[in-house]
Amino acid sequence: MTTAHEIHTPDFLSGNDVSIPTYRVLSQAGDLLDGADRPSLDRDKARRIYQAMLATRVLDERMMASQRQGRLSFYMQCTGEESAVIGATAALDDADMIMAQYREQGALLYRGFSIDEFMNQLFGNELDYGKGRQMPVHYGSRKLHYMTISSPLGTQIPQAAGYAYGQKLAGEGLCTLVFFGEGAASEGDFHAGMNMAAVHEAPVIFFCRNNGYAISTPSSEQYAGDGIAPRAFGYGMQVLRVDGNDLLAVYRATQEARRIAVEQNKPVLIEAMTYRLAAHSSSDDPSGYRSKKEEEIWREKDPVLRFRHWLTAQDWWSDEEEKTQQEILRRDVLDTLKRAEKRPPPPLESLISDVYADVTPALKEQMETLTAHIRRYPEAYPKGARLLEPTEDTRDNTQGGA
Amino acid sequence: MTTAHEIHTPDFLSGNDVSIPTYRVLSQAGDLLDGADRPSLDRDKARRIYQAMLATRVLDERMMASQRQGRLSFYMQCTGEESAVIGATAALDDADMIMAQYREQGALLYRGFSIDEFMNQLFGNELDYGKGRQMPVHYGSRKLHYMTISSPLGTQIPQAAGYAYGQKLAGEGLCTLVFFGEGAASEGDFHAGMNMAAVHEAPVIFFCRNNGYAISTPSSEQYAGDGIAPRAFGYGMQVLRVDGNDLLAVYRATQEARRIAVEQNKPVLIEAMTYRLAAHSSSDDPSGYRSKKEEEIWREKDPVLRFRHWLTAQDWWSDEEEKTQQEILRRDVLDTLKRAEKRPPPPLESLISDVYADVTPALKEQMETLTAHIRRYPEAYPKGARLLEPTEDTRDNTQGGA
Amino acid sequence: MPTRNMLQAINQALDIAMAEDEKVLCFGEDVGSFGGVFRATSHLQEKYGRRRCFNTPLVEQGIIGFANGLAAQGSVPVAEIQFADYIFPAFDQIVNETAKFRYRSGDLFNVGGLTIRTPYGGGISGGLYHSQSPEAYFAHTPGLKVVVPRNPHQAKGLLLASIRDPDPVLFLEPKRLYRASTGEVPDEDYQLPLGVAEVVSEGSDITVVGWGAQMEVIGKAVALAEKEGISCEVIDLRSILPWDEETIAESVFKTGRLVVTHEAPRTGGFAGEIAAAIQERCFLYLESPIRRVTGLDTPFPLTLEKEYIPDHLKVFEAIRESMHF
Amino acid sequence: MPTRNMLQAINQALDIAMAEDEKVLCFGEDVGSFGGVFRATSHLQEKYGRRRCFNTPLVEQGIIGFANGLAAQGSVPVAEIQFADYIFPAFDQIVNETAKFRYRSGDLFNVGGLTIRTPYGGGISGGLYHSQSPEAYFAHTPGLKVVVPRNPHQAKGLLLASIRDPDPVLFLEPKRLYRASTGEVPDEDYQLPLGVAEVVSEGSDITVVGWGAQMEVIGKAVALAEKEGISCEVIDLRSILPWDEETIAESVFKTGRLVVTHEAPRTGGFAGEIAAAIQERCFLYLESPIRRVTGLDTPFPLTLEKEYIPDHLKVFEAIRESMHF
Ligand SMILES: Cc1ncc(C[n+]2csc(CCOP(=O)(O)OP(=O)(O)O)c2C)c(N)n1
Ligand SMILES: Cc1ncc(C[n+]2csc(CCOP(=O)(O)OP(=O)(O)O)c2C)c(N)n1
Ligand SMILES: [Mg+2]
Ligand SMILES: [Mg+2]
Repeated sequence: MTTAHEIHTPDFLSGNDVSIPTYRVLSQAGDLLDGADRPSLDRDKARRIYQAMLATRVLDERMMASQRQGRLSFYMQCTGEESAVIGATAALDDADMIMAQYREQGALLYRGFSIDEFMNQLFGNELDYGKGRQMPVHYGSRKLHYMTISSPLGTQIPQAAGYAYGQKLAGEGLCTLVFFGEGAASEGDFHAGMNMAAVHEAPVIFFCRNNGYAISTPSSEQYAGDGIAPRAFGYGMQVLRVDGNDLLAVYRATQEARRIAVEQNKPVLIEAMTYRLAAHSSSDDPSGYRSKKEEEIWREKDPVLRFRHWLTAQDWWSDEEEKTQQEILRRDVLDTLKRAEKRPPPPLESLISDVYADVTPALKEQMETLTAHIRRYPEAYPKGARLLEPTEDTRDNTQGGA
Repeated sequence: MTTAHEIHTPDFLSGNDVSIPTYRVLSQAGDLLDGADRPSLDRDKARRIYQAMLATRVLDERMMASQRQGRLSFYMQCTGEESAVIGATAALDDADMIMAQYREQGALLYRGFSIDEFMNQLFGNELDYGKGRQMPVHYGSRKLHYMTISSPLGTQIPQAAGYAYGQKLAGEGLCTLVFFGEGAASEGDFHAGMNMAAVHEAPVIFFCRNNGYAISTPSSEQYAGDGIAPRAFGYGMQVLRVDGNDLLAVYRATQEARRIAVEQNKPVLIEAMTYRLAAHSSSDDPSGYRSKKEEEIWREKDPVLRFRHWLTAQDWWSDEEEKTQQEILRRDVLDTLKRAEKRPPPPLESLISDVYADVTPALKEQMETLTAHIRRYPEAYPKGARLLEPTEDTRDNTQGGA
Repeated sequence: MPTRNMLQAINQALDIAMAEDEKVLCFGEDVGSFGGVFRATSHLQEKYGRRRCFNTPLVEQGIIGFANGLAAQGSVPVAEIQFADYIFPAFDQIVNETAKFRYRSGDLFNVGGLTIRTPYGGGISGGLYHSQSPEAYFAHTPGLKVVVPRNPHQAKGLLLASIRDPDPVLFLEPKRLYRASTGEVPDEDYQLPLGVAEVVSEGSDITVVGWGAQMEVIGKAVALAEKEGISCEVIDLRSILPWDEETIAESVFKTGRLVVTHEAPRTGGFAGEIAAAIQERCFLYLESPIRRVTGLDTPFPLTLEKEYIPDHLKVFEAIRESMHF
Repeated sequence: MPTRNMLQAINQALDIAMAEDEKVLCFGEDVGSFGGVFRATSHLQEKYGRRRCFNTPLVEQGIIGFANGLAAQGSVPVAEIQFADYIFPAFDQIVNETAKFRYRSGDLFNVGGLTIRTPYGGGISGGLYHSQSPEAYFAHTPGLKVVVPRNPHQAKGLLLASIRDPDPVLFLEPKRLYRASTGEVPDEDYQLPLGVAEVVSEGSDITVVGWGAQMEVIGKAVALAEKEGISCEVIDLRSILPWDEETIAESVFKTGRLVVTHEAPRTGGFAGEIAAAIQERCFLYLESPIRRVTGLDTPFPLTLEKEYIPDHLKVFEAIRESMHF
């Protein structure tokens, strides 16, 4: 396994010897850079991508505003990272598995998760596939091959290796793409997942969104090396660093990564250099740890605008369309939000279902005790009491499970 | 943090671009290789090193034989890795902390752990510093700055980062060297420890004994990259791969590493390529997973012999001395063994001491119940019953705590 | 019926499961060609190939993370953790992921196919890191099933049931009995139910409950008690989670007395849960306090292991004390 | 006396400890210049420098591993885990290392200087990953101390005691009370004892035991009970490990009735340990079964959190049932 050549003086190597370039295709003005190939991306697909980017922007804006109004408990924006997330997703087969961290709603929008579906999760109502158990933004969709988000960071990384290994055995030519932040890449699970995938040749794309921060912690306090990319060398894995705000670069890089993963059954690492333009979450205020000036610099590298410039230059998108589309999206989000926040909560039984495939006798008993208690104090548990009344319509809550 | 240059084609990098040479100083015949500097190692130190190597060999042989005779429950040999372990230790200040995995008894022999001290641990008797709580080979010595071995693999790696950080704050110019196998380097704790040390600039030397196997698992099923060394690049850490069977190379490499660690407050990685010539432990039979032929190849690279050749060439060691020394050591081991195996077990109270700094009331009560029970059935607990008798001499069991 | 030891029974269960369903995979440290350090997976790689039975890198959190992913994908992983003492690096993957996978996704995804096998327990001169009995940690984790067999016959039937169960199962193997416990084990495929305790022998004076290797200890204790004319009802809990409160309660309604024993430390051990539940359920029937016979509230020792262990004499004394309360 | 909330009390305790002893270090995710996501470590980096108060990389097993090493070296680390739900990646470092460090080395080395602070518990719309109460996992781990304060005054005195205690302490902070609980907190340095429960209010009919945020719930429940003429003795356990069996038992000898409540799931929760120990100790004094009021045996929900939580009405009902048994 190890290279053969010898040295006779104790010369330590430092990471500095290894220089990792960044792959870019588009200038900020939306022009192809010298030497860059025009990616094979047709009008329809390019528009599908852009529409997902736009939808992500609008959804994020509206929902953060709603959170500020107190209508929503919590929210997290993808703002600034739309190219990284949607570019990667667009390069996949729609049946490839995506295991995301939490800031990748763009991937869902690209794959066709409806605004309704978003809202039901955000409000944890009776139509939420997750049955109101997780905080907002913990989406999942079985039919869209998007693994339900889990809050503990990094856990999805070795899981992605396992999932992909199963895909390899199934032999259907599919792979898994796993998103994670440069912060989550510090977890032990990152090391575990990278190494397991490399040793067992799982077709998985490790996609790091290096957005410069993990909450308040800047990447300079997260790692001492040259980002996440050189870690691939430690696992014998191929790697590419890409400008994460350059949709065409991310798209092309991920296409190539997917080819390596699926054709060679080899895992691949992509590090997308980007920036979290918004706060970490609705609970966070970045002014405590970074400067407006720094944010400004990155605002000028807006990924959505950059791709729009390119689209416009292809004559595939117009200012008019932009305006109409934005309006439609805004209206759609607001209308849907109003519907979703009024919907009843999940049934009381959702407290005990899905812990096991079948409800255990002990849980059934605990539920009976709880039900009796709520009947005794209906005014103390308005939601619970309401749920005890029989409802007329039996709603279908299984679309995500198709 | 990241390098600036751009590329415009999606060219994935592979670890193969990074080639990691192996540092060697001595030929197997014990001659300095062309271009290799003669390390600054005087006669006394060289002899101290060699005597530790020899003692390790003899101790290992004798104790494995005793285990086979059923006198000892378990044993693990360092055989084949004496240069890696003792070369590294000799390059340190004797007050530097060593955190080992379990196969590094050579380090203790170099620092002066007595055969008595070894035997008391191996037999878990009343003089064992660890009070008969851990399996054989889990040595520790406070006075020799050798952290008590812990069976769970990899846990000592982030601990070493923390220990070294504390040393840095204390400002005494000391560092920590942490040993681990290439198997343990797969643990999440490895990633955690490397990254923590790099970010917080802890003066720690990460010393990987890459001996080709983790029990039955060959390194080819442990990692897919070029060994452990290139992982350093992912942490921005300096690294050197060294021929682990070459004492002078290990010694010189570790001296250099120590200089970087202590003078620059930077962690360093050393990967020593070596081979576990013996079974994993007394419970293991390597014929189930590797060939005699492979073992033979490595037996010819015997590190003890290689260093002895060099010493002899310096006229610092003779065949005669070898013979005498071996005999003395053998006798010493056997005599000490006989003493140690006859010594009484640790006091019954050792069952409940050291769980907390002070024995809790609950534990005191549990002890009383146990004592009463043993008094009821003295024949069923011969050790325990004996311990209940008051003993005349109060033995000193605190030497290791100096 | 052929006589087998527990390892052979486990090996046969794995063999049957792999032969029947190609989605079943076995992996872990040294599990591949070597067949595991205890040889529970012997010959499986030969028979089913390297893709279905393999060594993993030495990283428990990776083994279980990988297994969680495989199970979510629809495979049926049987992951081995070499010693239960080394399961803790995987604690997050088990407690936060395995156990909550179905719940958090509203059943869109689940890892029900997962079985984690691991040898646990003392009595093998293993000291504090090769002797632990961690069942109580997992018993506090809704979403998991925790199963412990007491002999080869039980091991085969419970392991086959665990592999096929729609929920993730932690299967704790009493390693002291791996070769020491032998018995008749049918060659056929059979399953024993999860979540159901077994009344191993009926009695009228006192109920004695345990699991795994402790059942052997109970056997000896009860023999001593019977000599003194005490009639013991012996129950093997078999499943720690979910546990069969019903069967224990029924027995205590009859006997009015209960002793529970395990090797793990007393405080926070699973005997506490049983005592708490049963005192509530059987309050008016109890004729003496529920007694626990457990390890001390310390790590597991080595030289003084025999003194530490809740052996048959300690269980016997507890039975006696309970009778003479 | 100045009025402070719990975060301010904790911040002040850390400040006092760092000012007094330069070996005291505070670190964790976002703990540095930002002062922690809850701001418990505000201004400490400013005051004591980056070497003594700093951000760590995002790796809990690394934080505790690093802290174990520091403590073994003689430093006094106060490590923060951002949410108790994220302590599990560090479970091995805590359970196999922190807890067993002194024991396994025969006291050659110890990590007694270590304190791990972490916010726990529900009631903040956090769902299953920002609401867990993991005390029972750690209570089954001899070698650890586990401490939970109920209000700002307690938080300051118990945290100072924990930092200075010669054993490693897991300090669980009820995050629902961080800003909600305010009270008088002296500016001076003071300590409250570890391992000692506090009788918060005396009563004669029934004993009600809890810890942390649950003490507020008990307060409300008891107020309802007192209205019905039930005299409650309220005990804050404060230390989960080692726990003060004596104080609870003394109280139950007097009242003959016991209700224990916690947010964590029932099965394997620490109320089980208390019930098991007390039924044994106070068997002849108990007039009704010991009742547990706990979370359901499920992960923590979100939308139906209010229904899930063991609130004052549930505790009140348990008191009532116990009285009318
Ligand atoms: C195991 C774990 N530890 C801590 C947290 C709390 N936490 C949530 S997000 C976050 C920062 C993540 O940063 P990064 O991975 O860079 O992703 P980004 O938010 O920048 O997209 C932290 C510390 C968590 N969710 N899980
Ligand atoms: C966390 C953990 N997992 C598994 C084991 C069991 N085990 C003991 S040694 C060993 C192999 C270690 O291999 P390596 O690190 O290469 O060291 P070597 O034995 O080759 O010196 C294993 C798997 C353990 N002790 N700890
Ligand atoms: Mg980030
Ligand atoms: Mg090795």
